[in-house]
Amino acid sequence: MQVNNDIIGIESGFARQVALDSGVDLFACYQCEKCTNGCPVTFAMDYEPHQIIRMVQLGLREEIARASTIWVCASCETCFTRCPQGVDIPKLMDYLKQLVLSQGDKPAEGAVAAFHQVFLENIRRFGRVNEAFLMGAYQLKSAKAEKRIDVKEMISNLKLGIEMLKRGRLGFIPKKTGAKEAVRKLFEK
Amino acid sequence: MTNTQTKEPTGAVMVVGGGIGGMQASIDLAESGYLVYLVERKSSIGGRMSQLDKTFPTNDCAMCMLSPRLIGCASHPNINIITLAELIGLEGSTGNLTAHVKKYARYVDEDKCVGCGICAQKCPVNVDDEYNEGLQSRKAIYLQYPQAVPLVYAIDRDHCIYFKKGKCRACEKFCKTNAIDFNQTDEEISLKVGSVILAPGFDLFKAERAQEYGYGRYQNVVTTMEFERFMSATGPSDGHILRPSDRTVPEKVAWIQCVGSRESIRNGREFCSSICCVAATKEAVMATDHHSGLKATIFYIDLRAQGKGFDAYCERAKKQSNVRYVRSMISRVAENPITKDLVLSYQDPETGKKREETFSMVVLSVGLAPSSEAGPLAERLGIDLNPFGFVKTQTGDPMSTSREGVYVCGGFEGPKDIPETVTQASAAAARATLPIASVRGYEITLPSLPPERSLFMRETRIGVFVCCCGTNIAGVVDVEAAAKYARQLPGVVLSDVFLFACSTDSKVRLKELIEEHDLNRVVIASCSPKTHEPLFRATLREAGLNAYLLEMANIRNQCSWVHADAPASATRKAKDLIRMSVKRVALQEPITSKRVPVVPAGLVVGGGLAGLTAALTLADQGFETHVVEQSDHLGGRHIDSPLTLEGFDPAKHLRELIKRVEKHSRVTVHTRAVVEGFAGHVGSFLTSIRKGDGTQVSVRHGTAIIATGAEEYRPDGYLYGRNSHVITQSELNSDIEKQPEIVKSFRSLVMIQCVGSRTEEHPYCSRVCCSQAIANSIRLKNSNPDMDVIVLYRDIRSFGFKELFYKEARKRGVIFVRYEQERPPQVFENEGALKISFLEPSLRRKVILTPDRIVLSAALRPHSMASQIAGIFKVARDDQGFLLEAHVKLRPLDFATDGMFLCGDGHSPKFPEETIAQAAGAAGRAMSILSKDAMYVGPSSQVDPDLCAACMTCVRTCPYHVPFINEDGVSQIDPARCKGCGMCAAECPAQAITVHHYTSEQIEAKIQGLFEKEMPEVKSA
Amino acid sequence: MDVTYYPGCSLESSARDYDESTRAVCASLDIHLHELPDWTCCGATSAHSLDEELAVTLPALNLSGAERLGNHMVVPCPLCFNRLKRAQEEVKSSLRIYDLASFIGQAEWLEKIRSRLKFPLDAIRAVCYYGCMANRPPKVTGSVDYENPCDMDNICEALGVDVRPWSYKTDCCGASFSVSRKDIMYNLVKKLYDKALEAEAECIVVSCQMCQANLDLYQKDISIHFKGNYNIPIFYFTELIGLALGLKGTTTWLKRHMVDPIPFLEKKELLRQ
Amino acid sequence: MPRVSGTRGSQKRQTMTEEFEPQIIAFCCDYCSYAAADLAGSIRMSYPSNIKVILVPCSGRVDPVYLLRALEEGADGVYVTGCMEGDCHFVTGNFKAKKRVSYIRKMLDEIGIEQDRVQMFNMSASDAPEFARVAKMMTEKIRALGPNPLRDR
Ligand SMILES: Cc1cc2nc3c(=O)[nH]c(=O)nc-3n(C[C@H](O)[C@H](O)[C@H](O)COP(=O)(O)OP(=O)(O)OC[C@H]3O[C@@H](n4cnc5c(N)ncnc54)[C@H](O)[C@@H]3O)c2cc1C
Ligand SMILES: Cc1cc2nc3c(=O)[nH]c(=O)nc-3n(C[C@H](O)[C@H](O)[C@H](O)COP(=O)(O)OP(=O)(O)OC[C@H]3O[C@@H](n4cnc5c(N)ncnc54)[C@H](O)[C@@H]3O)c2cc1C
Ligand code: SF4
Ligand code: SF4
Ligand code: SF4
Ligand code: SF4
Ligand code: SF4
Ligand code: SF4
Ligand code: SF4
Ligand code: SF4
Repeated sequence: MQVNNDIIGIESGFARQVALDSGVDLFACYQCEKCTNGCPVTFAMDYEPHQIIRMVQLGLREEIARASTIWVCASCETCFTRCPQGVDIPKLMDYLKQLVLSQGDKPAEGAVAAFHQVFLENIRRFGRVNEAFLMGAYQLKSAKAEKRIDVKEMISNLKLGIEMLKRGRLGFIPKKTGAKEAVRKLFEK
Repeated sequence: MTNTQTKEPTGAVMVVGGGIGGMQASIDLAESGYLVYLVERKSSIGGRMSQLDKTFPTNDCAMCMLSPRLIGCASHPNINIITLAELIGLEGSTGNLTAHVKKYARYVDEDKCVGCGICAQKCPVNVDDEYNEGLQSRKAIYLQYPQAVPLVYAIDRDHCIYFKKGKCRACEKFCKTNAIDFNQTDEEISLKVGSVILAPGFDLFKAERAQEYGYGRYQNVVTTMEFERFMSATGPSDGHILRPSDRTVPEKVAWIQCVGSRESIRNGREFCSSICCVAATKEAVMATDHHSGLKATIFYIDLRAQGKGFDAYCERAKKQSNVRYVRSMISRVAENPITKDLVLSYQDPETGKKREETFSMVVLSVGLAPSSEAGPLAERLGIDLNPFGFVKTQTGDPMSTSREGVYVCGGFEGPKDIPETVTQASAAAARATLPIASVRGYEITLPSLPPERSLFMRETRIGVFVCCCGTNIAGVVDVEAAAKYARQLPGVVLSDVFLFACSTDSKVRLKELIEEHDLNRVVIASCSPKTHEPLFRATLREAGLNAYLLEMANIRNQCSWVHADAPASATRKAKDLIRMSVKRVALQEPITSKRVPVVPAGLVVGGGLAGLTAALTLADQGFETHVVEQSDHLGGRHIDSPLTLEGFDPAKHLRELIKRVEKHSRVTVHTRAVVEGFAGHVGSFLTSIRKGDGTQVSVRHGTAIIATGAEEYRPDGYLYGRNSHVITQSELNSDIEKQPEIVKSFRSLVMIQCVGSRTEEHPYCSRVCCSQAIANSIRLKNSNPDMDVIVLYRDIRSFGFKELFYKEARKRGVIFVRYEQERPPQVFENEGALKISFLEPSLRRKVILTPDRIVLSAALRPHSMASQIAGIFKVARDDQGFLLEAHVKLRPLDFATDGMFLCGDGHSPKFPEETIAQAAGAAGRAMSILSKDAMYVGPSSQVDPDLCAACMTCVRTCPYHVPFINEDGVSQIDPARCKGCGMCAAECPAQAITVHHYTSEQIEAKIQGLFEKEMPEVKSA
Repeated sequence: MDVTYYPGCSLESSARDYDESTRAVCASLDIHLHELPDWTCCGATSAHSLDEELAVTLPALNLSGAERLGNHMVVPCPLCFNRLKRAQEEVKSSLRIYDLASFIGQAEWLEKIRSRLKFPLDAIRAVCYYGCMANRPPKVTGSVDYENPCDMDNICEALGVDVRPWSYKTDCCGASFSVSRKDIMYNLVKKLYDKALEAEAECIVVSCQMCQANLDLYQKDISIHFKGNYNIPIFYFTELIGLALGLKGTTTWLKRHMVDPIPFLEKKELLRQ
Repeated sequence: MPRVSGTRGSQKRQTMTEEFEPQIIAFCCDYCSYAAADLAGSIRMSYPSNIKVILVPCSGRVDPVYLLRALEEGADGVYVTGCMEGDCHFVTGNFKAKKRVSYIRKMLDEIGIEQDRVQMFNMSASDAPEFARVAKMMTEKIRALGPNPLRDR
């Protein structure tokens, strides 16, 4: 164990703040690991779900802000469904994502963040999501976020797009919804 | 209501529920001189324990321990067992209650059925057998289990086709005793009782509700109760653990703990079921015992082994049985649909990485719930329940329900293991009889018996009676031939055959024959003496013969039933057995039970919560009581303790007890007093006490209760005693009390659990310190919510409803961090500052803090004076110095020495409610002796002084230290204390000891009987 | 029976087959779908990930529209269903919302399916895959058998399909990462393939267009990525109903799949049109 | 096959070629093993009828003399059954019994009699299968050993 990795002091105020703002009952957690044992994506996480809770409890705010876990969580709700203490981890993950963005920190998973942002933008513009537009905008945004273009990925997406188009599974013109304006208003708040 | 109050109360008690709790309460009540109605919903008594295989922490066979209780209830003249019955209403007031009981039709006449089971063989209907958790089937006419009491079949109306379709009655046709009675109807009876004890026990969490584990979907996922049945020799696989899917021995079995316990997501399941951690450990150990290759893994959150000896038990499971404990809660069970193997994912404790592992079988440790019948029962009786459906009780009076005159014990009061249940049952018996103590002995009847006929100068006249047991015996053994054969044996003057020897009419006939033929020895060749000897002994006695002139030849259980495929040799063996019995019975002697008068006074050593509770219980029941306390004040160590988690004020409670004790006319208190000498036997002890002023008094008493309590360990290490900011929980208590402002100003505080507990040298859990830490951390958070409170623990043992307080502490922001025994936290000073460093196990990172205080949850140790007391009273202590009960499971309140009882922290660490229950229970046990004028002791051993060589062999051999060398220089055995085991006699080199009723002559007669020359030759059948 | 129909964005493009088959199946069972006029996107994962307010207001917009229509609402896309149910909790709407599979899984329709069955699918061995969102968390979805949902199983059994038990009905397929973290999605989907094969299934039946997309669109890529050779047709349960009831258009829908199910069905002699 | 039982004289005439039916005595303690024997009956297990049970209060009551007496009188085998170790109702009786049985076995060995004719077993009250197993096993073993040589003295 690295010495500089030691945790010196704890900051319990952070946990109280998070619990209050997110409405997640994270103090109820007794670290049983059931969430982690059922989580389908731990293989892609840098911290496991129960570790995130413990990190919040100990007030490790910087490390949480740098964690990819909060972005990699698939919101599959497995952990919340089974947690004996009813800790709503996906909700906590969402809260932490928003906390990171609102603090202006760089998300650990740029691509994921980019996707969500493009997706919302898409809704804002059309009221509904158009998958073809979405893909295009996402390619650009993620390239910007990651500061590189994944050419292979782009080609493979393009190929798939064409195949889908052939089978009538991709439309270029978004269908119109009459509620576009109402949606736009929601975004303005 | 005034007129009912002036009315004399009724000296009878109703006990609802015939599990181990109900049975223990019934026996204690009956022994103390009260009439008992034991009301059981099912067709026989026994409860959950009858389903268990072995029991923790001794691995004793559940049935071995249960049988004596079953038979005790069945044969007690003052216990009236009412099965298939429910209490439906209760009127009146304490002391004068009318209980309305609904008795469901059994459709089998209890007086006629002899339990032969022929009906069930003929019954065409198969029904899921709930005794075997549905893993097997039984018939519509059934016996709950082979050893059931009463041993009477019952028809399950819901499944019998006669009740459904109006046809069948096969059972009726084949029943030889005409016991089947389809005309029976449900009836309501009203009984007058003084009080009621509820002991309806518990049910189990429905495992299907924990959908993620696939119970009901996956064949190889079973519950702990089902696993008990698999392990049981009377279970569905004859004691072999087999996978339900393919009936092979599982290689790897996983237990998942806390299924339906400690969770807020499924309604009403927030509490800890308390027993399942150790029950699973037991099952894992027994499973590896059954099949040596079997690998057992237990997945758990906190290992809750807070009972006496439980931690050591779990350690043995790890070391000797290789049971693997993995602290990681399984999220779901996945099944391979082809192999039916089960896949679990968990955090590997070694690497901290998630891994998948395949198991052949998964056992779910399902939580406990109150009996499904208990809710409606409580509602009918108007009794308050807690949010989980268990009876609500108060810490200060844990046996009383919200309704006066109605008491509770066992699983209905909260999750409990067997010793806790037995303890509370004895306590409930003591509590329930307080209001009716004035009428003790009024309701019971003593049978009037004819005088015993003298055998002096009379020839031996033996009668042999061979039972057919319907076809149970006669279907295999040629009973007529056996009887004829018996008639020719020396000494036999009469032999006869009975269709059912134990039926009421046979008993009448037997008495007539004894008188008619002037018989003075009787051999009954029928079933087991274990079940039927009391009955036939009583018959002999009623006929004016001494009860010990009977011998039984077990030609059913040990002959016809086991040799059904070889009738000729069975008949031969039956004759052999009869011949052996005849030979023996001729040598049997009448034995008169020795009468030992009882001194109706009790002695209590220790004046703490336990001692005072026990003393008052005895005194309130009308017995003189002496309390011996070594310090200068009563109250013990709890006299200045803070409120408990549940809000109980021990100090206030104790002050009240002290006030009552001091005023009580029947209690004599000796403070600053020590016991100096002790002699005598049950019913009559003599103790000498040296008082503070140097004077000495001698006290005569019938029983003694030792309640010497415990002390807080003075820690060694963690800078305790060297840095004033390192304190114990008790010291924190007093700081909170005396200097609240300073405490409030702390910014952070760390508690360390298990200091001096659960170590190599002290491998026991102090039980109360987790709750103490929780209570104190809540108090700290209350005084200053911003204080960082960190609790470093090994397992949080907030068992039962205390789990709710654990959650409350967490919700208030107390942070609980686990540490492993191998890596304790480090406490050190750095530039004058107190520091602590520990490994945070979830993140696997070191945390270093600078707390204002470090609080040690120090162990409880036996009172320093306890060893002296144990020495004087010659009672045993365990290797930790705690007082040792006679039997961990079934006699948790008794010492091995008759008439001596124990309670309180001196037995093992305890919460106040447990101490109170145990103290009342110990008093209840003592009462069952004190309430008698005299005790009668059965056959014992006797030394022939002329033969005794004073070699001391017997003195060394006797496990109860009974024989001693008397003034004449020879060994002497006190019949009041001897248990008649005969061990001394077997060792005595001079053959100087006679074991009455099991004399060498009698035993050798049986041996010779088998090979007897003079006996007539027998042609083969 | 008249019901409000909320198709959701994907059913307009990548999941047209689902939309078309849903409409055809409902029509054949006398369920009259009335598409919610001017419906808008439910916000999906992205809204709740980044903006908890939008996560409620977007679906709520649709709820108020549906409430005006009065009928029960049926939602084929489990993600939309989930978002709508959550919003319902927040805005306390009393609308009855069903996800399509549990709607059709009701006894009434099962009976109808059985009685109109033309071509029983006895030859097909399948597992039903429900994914996350139709059932979890039960507090939101109101699902009773949330760890082992059975609506699709019941429907498929009514069609004659040999439905295999398996433990992975509600495991996650990584829907939200099909674009941004394909590696994650690949891993999750591969496991589903392997487990389905372990259960001796020949195809997977789904009720979610995200699942269908992940399992079908990327099957070739996943095969290549893991050097495997998967060829597992992924059917919408509605398509199987179409097949078994002999509905018009079934082949058209099936032709939109990336893993061509036609040869599989031909081998089983189940293509009757 | 006509067979006479119960008389030592006639058994003497039996030769090894005839089927030999051993007589075996089992001393069973009151608390566990006798109950196991009873339970074997209740659940209708079966075992050879060669076993004759003698009830004793505790396996610790069994005087070594009884074991020898049984052999002397003509038993072909004799065994003692007690509670499981640690479960003895009288605390140490089964240990005492174990010691005595092993002492007798040694003695038999010294005088040239097969020590397996005398044995000790532990079983719980619910372990009917074990009782039956032991009964079968002993019968087979003693049958294999043949008649007790002491009988022909
Ligand atoms: C899997 C498992 C393993 C266990 N292993 C151990 C162990 O190894 N060691 C140990 O110490 N403990 C063990 N226990 C716990 C033990 O079983 C209990 O402590 C004990 O049985 C409690 O006894 P009881 O008399 O309170 O209740 P029960 O045994 O449940 O008896 C209650 C009785 O009341 C009857 N009844 C119910 N309702 C009514 C009614 N309305 N009217 C009349 N009668 C009614 C029932 O039919 C039953 O006969 C285990 C428990 C389980 C589940
Ligand atoms: C250190 C410690 C901390 C505890 N903390 C808590 C807590 O926070 N919360 C909680 O609920 N419970 C707690 N308990 C448990 C609680 O104390 C018990 O439930 C209860 O007090 C036990 O009562 P007792 O009568 O058995 O023992 P005690 O109260 O210890 O009384 C024993 C008495 O016997 C006397 N005595 C001892 N030896 C002799 C002798 N040879 N002759 C004559 N008299 C003798 C002693 O002087 C003493 O008065 C704690 C116990 C201990 C030891
Ligand atoms: S399952 Fe719940 S209680 Fe257990 S570690 Fe995860 S969040 Fe904590
Ligand atoms: S919701 Fe997120 S953290 Fe929870 S199980 Fe699913 S992926 Fe894992
Ligand atoms: S006596 Fe009759 S009712 Fe009783 S068990 Fe025998 S056959 Fe059945
Ligand atoms: S009448 Fe009922 S109980 Fe009797 S044999 Fe028939 S089905 Fe069984
Ligand atoms: S922690 Fe409590 S509920 Fe969980 S298994 Fe252990 S004893 Fe049972
Ligand atoms: S005494 Fe006879 S009839 Fe009664 S149970 Fe025993 S053997 Fe059967
Ligand atoms: S702190 Fe006390 S109660 Fe808790 S586990 Fe340790 S010894 Fe047991
Ligand atoms: S018979 Fe047993 S209890 Fe009695 S003196 Fe002898 S050894 Fe002790």
